[in-house]
Amino acid sequence: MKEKTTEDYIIDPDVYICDPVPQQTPDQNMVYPFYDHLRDNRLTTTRCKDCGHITWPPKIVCTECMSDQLEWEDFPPTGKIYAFTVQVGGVPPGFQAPLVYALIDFDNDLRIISPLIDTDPDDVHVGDEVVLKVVEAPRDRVLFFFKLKK
Amino acid sequence: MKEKTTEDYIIDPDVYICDPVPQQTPDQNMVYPFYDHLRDNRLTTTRCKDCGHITWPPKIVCTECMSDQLEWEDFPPTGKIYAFTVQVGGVPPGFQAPLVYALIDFDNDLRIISPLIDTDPDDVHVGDEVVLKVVEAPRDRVLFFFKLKK
Amino acid sequence: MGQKRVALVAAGITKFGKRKATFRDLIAEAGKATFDSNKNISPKDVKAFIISTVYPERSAFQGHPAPLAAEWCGVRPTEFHERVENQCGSGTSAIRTAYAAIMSGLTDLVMVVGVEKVMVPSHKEIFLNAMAGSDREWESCFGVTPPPLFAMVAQAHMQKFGTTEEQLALVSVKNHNHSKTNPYAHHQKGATLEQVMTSRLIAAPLKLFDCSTNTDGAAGVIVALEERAKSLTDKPVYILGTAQINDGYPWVAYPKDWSTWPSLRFAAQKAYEMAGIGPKDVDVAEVHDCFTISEIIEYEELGFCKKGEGGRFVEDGQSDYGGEVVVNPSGGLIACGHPFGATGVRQAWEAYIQLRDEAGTRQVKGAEIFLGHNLSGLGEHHILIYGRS
Amino acid sequence: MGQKRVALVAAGITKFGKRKATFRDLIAEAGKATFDSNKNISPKDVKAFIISTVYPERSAFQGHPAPLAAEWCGVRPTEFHERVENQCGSGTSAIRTAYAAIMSGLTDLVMVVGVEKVMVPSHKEIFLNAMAGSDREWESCFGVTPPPLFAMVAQAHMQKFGTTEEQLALVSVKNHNHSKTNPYAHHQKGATLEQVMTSRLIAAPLKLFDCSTNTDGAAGVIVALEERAKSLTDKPVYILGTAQINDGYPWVAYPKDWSTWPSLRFAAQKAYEMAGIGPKDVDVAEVHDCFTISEIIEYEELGFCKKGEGGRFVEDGQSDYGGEVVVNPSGGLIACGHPFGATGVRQAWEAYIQLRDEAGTRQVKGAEIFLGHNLSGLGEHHILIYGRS
Ligand SMILES: [Zn+2]
Ligand SMILES: [Zn+2]
Repeated sequence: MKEKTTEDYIIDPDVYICDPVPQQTPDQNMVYPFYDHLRDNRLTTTRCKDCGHITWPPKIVCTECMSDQLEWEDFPPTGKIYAFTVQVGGVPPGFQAPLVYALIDFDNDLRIISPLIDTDPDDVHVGDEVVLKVVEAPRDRVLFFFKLKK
Repeated sequence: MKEKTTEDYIIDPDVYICDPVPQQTPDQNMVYPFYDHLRDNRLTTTRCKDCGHITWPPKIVCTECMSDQLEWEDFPPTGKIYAFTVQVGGVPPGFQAPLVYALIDFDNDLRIISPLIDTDPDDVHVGDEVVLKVVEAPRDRVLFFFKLKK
Repeated sequence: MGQKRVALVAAGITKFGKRKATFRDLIAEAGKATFDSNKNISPKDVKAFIISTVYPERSAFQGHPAPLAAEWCGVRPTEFHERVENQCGSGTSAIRTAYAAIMSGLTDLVMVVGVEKVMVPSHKEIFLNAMAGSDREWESCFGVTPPPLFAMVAQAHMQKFGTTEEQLALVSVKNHNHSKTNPYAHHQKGATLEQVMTSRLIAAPLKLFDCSTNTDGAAGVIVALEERAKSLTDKPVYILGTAQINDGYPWVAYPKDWSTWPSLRFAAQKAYEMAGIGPKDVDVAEVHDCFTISEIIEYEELGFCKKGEGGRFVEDGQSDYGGEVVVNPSGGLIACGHPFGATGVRQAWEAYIQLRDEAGTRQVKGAEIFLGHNLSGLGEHHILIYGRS
Repeated sequence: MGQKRVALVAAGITKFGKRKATFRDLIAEAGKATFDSNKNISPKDVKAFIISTVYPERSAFQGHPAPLAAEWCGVRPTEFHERVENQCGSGTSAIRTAYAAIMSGLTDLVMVVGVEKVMVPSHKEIFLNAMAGSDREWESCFGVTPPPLFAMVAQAHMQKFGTTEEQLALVSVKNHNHSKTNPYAHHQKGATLEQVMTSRLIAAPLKLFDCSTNTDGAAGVIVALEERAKSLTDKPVYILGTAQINDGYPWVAYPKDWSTWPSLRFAAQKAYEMAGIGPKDVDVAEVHDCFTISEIIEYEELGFCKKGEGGRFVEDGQSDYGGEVVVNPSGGLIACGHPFGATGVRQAWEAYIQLRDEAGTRQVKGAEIFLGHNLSGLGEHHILIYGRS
């Protein structure tokens, strides 16, 4: 599967209503540190300083105790594939089949869904370990993909 | 006020979500005859053959008796301005201030709101008579504007 | 005075398909069909109106649909009106809201219209609009839409319970064959097992015929307080029970084992209790077969069969005429198509005709209890149970 | 057992303004503020959840907001959840729906969050999105948005009743001055008559300061059945009456004389009757001042003054502290800004703090009765009346 270019993941970066990639800067998003970390190749989320609750995705208020005293925490470096599928039909505009989507479980008890990139669909198995692969998106943005751990 | 070009009334004619001009063809709209009539410089709406009820805008089902036996009827050739305003600020994208909007009353007891075109705002008064002025829109579409009757 | 009750007193539907019609044309058509179904009610009798619709803001560049829809149906509401939305479960949510509005005393009769204009001329935009339905910031931005998600559900169920691709396909075969007698369905040609099994792969194990179809459509019902209902028809269709749940958002926040849907089990239990019945009492059901695997898991969680035996249930014909319960006699989402805001209302329309013996050749003989189910996610479920009395 | 009653038991709000926050950030902030307002309620106690929001599908590319919002507020609903929308009247509609859900017995406690992300980075798109709010096919396609429509309302009122531009301006002066004590308002600097009168012309006679402001914001309330409410706070704020109406769509289908709004008069009468009060009993009101002329006509149709005397009513200070009724102590839509889905819930938040004597320097002393009003068109009105007991 060929690597996606940034343009593959965007419809029209100048029309917000057609642009599914999130805004990632402090002037538009209170969880912007997530994206700053991502630019440093760190996958992070928020943990509550008051009750210890951790969630994915990151938040500005703890969904367990409503505290806004949250801190950023790194994910374990590798995750494990719980399930995956290769989408070959009906892919949205800006995307190219085949797309390998995986449910990735981490030791911190969190699960992420994301496409695997730089990955031959035939090489993927349930239980395989995967690592983060940061991909650039239009207007200086980034997205968190994964790839098989070599 | 300079006459609008078609481009003034459209954001992006290739993205439906950004295009406020209605679809006007039989493959997309059951009141398409309205637009066919408009192309012939006729302003029309629907009247119920069963109960005689007439509405603006045109419909495919009578809102009085739920009959779908409707017929097309022409508006009287002139309407009268009930009220108008000149919008100079906060105009939507694709539009240029000043915009003269008028509530136009017709003898058939119907009221239409539309911009006046080819019209100096200073020449407009409540009670003035106006006539239809068909304006072309992108992708072979038309819109019903009005202008002062000379 | 006994317990207040609420019943359907009218129901109508439009043809589902790639319609040559606008958003509001569909509404008007459903409105007419609804009033045509009961000549004792005219638009002027209706003082409360709910529209169920998901994204007209995108597909029709049209917000604020409630007063538009009311007006196009000839209704000027003076007691209650609004738009209710819950993605794929919007229709059932809207009817629940009508139930609440009536039981609360704010009104005694509500018209509910469900509608979706999905088939915009640009194929690209149909898919783009679909992306708004999941979590845009954390999931949709990667192009995640339901097909790959339910493909992983299917894999989990196949792995854990031995469900086969043929069993999935048999759901589609059954529903496509049902729709041959439903003139309003998007697909009416039926389908063979071979056709389903050899249809184009979407995301393994799901093929094109395992998936519901994008379509345009609308449906309407009128709901009334029992006393009023009885004055309007001699065969009201009563709402006996209802339940609703959401167990986590986004997709990855659901419980980790995607082969079981405990939240649906919980909601079904609640709805049965409220109705004073059990799953064996259900004669006919319209359940949310957005994908074939969904219907199989729904058999199990709704209690029509044991957990893990959903595949065998359809294989044995237990969800077809002559079986334990007739599921999706209309053809379901797979054959009718799935105009999001309309689907739950279409299910109520099927309840109305089935429990009044007006379903023609697809009538489930002697049906007394009907169950309608929508989902808007693995853990988000909406249930209504209807009864003849 | 007496008549069941429903009351507010918590209320919170975010700062309104051009917020450096996403749609969901605003929801989380309002959720926290709501739970912070009553420590007897935690997210786990909440089993029913309604979100009021108008167009996240456009401004945030985010549909299906109900489960998202519930989750971001820590709530996993098992009894009732949905999104309610009625354009500018969405917030009041959502609280009415919560009232109905509780009175119906489906639940006994509902969290309602109202939110709108309006200020997308592209100015062009803010206006483009606004066009979805009117009839796209017959009115918005010409760029028709509320300012020119309400300009014509103002002209009609000025012509018929002699209302002056200064009287319009005085509504803005009052509301801007009120908001100086509301730290959550978009504008908090106050305004002089000269500032209002010399502000930039939008559509004659309306100037920039006659118009409400585009803004981001969210607000939340929790509504409960009386028995439960009393166990959660010693000062519940009761819903005494409510009404809703829509008299025609689109704009030109309203009655021809735009200077009078008979549908608002009708709805107000109904709400007063249900509450067992009259207009003179209202101590404090938050009404829909989308434009200054709206507030003046609302004085009249709500019965605070005689028809045609709204201009004089504000001129005489009768809608300010010390007058007949304090209108828009929060600053109203004009000074708070108008994040569509949030506005009606913000009004309920003001009811909550005013009727509990928690409004600080803008407290209306001894206020017993609060009226909240939204409009979503000249003939579309939504009313809630709250009382201290
Ligand atoms: Zn916490
Ligand atoms: Zn008729």
